[in-house]
Amino acid sequence: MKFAREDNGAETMLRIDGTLDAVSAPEIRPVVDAIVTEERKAVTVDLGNLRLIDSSGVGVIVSLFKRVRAHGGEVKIVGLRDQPKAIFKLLRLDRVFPTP
Amino acid sequence: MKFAREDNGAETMLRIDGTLDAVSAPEIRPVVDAIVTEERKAVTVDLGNLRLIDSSGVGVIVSLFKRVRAHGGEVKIVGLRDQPKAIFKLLRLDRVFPTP
Amino acid sequence: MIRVRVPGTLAYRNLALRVVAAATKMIGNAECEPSPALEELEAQTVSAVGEAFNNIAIHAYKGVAPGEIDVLIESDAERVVVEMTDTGASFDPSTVAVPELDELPENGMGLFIIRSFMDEVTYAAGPPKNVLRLVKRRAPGPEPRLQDGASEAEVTVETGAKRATADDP
Amino acid sequence: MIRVRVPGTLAYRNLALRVVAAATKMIGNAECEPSPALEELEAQTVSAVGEAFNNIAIHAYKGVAPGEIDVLIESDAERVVVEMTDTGASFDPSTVAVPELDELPENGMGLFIIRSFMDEVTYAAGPPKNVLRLVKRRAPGPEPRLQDGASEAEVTVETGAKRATADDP
Ligand SMILES: Nc1ncnc2c1ncn2[C@@H]1O[C@H](COP(=O)(O)OP(=O)(O)O)[C@@H](O)[C@H]1O
Ligand SMILES: Nc1ncnc2c1ncn2[C@@H]1O[C@H](COP(=O)(O)OP(=O)(O)O)[C@@H](O)[C@H]1O
Repeated sequence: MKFAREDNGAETMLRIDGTLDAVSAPEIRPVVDAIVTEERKAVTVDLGNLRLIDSSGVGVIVSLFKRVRAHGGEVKIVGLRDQPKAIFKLLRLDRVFPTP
Repeated sequence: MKFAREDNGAETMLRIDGTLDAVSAPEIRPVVDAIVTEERKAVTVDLGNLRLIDSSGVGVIVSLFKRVRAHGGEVKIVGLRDQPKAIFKLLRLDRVFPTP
Repeated sequence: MIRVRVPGTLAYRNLALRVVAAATKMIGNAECEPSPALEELEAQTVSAVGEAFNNIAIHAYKGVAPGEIDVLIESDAERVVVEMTDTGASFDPSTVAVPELDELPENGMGLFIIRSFMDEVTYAAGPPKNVLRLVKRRAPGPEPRLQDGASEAEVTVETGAKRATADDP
Repeated sequence: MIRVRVPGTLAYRNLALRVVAAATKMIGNAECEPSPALEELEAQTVSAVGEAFNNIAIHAYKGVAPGEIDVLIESDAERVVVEMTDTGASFDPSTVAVPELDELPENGMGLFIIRSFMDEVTYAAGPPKNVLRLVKRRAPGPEPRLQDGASEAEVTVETGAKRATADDP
């Protein structure tokens, strides 16, 4: 798993590449927590290069979503494909996240 | 394994990508045989995207080399790296093949 | 038949999943043609095995020196069968509730993913060994039976061959 | 300890090698840092195991229904140990001549590659099982002892536990 965060005015882009699973989810937690603490309002998570996700990885992204929303912000997902797309669809998250 | 042959006047470029091993060596044999039969004189084998080779793969390339040379031609290797490079070095083929 | 056995810790998850992914692409001893159906089968099987691997490493081997996870894969033209064996704590899958997806849970989704993506899920509790058996059919299965998209496999619970000892849970 | 067991046919070569490659990157249960030394160790170990796999599939299981190839890998801070077991025909590695590299051979290089890249090579002939044990040390080994670049491992030949049957070769 590799990630990159980029802020651009009010917008935050978080890119997560590779595998987001029980091994790597704890590594991204602090990054997600920082985005929440800083009350970022417009967050986009780019999963275009995410190859594999498991329920732990989904847990982190859902946690980001719920906490940003609690502060009146929004989390968008872009680039979802392959196995991660199948998981998001199964867990009905494709209905929750605005996917432009 | 994927390969591509390209003729350009007297020159033939043979690109071999991926894994050239006991499984895939038989697939490249007919291509090598054709280059020999057509008495191509200037053959370049591009191994820049070859990831893995074994002794069967080496056998095919040595066979190409010897037969082209028997017709007065030359076989060059380009792009050798990683595991294939280690194998060529061990088998002292780096001294045999002109590697520009 | 392909078998891979690794220590029951998350560090080996990826390695085991790579073997499973490669195995789904084999029919008997030949590699099958790439296709969207094959990609879907691979994604679903890898997802299910990944969740099961997590559960063994995190729950079955919780608080004890981890034993091994033994993964057996049989793949033919009809189906992929994966059997995962551990020597850790057993559990009763029938007691695990289906997650309330509308409430956006952050955990408790593993077994749901396994059941949804697989056609058959069987758990035989030990001791001495817990065996989770997953079957994924290659041919398109029956239509989804759930009201809401996902087609869940039935879970059969078997009791493993029990040793006649007093320390059985 | 990682173990992968596959049918003894070339179709499974790649899968087995991927496991070995992944295993060389683990020290105990942790992934090690990428480095040129690690890459070299991986390349050499994968080369040796690949040749040994070929030999079992092509020679040991020649003319019989192929049995399995069992690959056991133990990887720690000092070394990688790979044990490959088959149930096919045995051979005597000490009778295999070193290839005349100057004559540009097209085969007969497999065992040379194995011996050159590994630090220890041991073959215990069956029946019932042939076990090839390869050891690659992580720390830089002793200086090359061959006159011509390659450092060859010594090959010890052991006789496996023989069954008292008349069909022993
Ligand atoms: N292999 C297992 N061994 C022991 N307990 C398990 C196992 N798998 C699941 N469980 C139990 O079932 C519960 C639900 O599992 P799951 O649906 O995968 O979600 P999660 O692991 O996120 O809790 C776990 O919290 C655990 O108590
Ligand atoms: N695992 C094995 N089982 C039986 N015979 C073997 C085995 N490995 C090697 N041999 C014998 O040793 C010979 C030399 O092997 P090798 O150096 O790998 O070259 P090649 O396989 O190209 O002949 C083989 O031709 C074969 O007769």
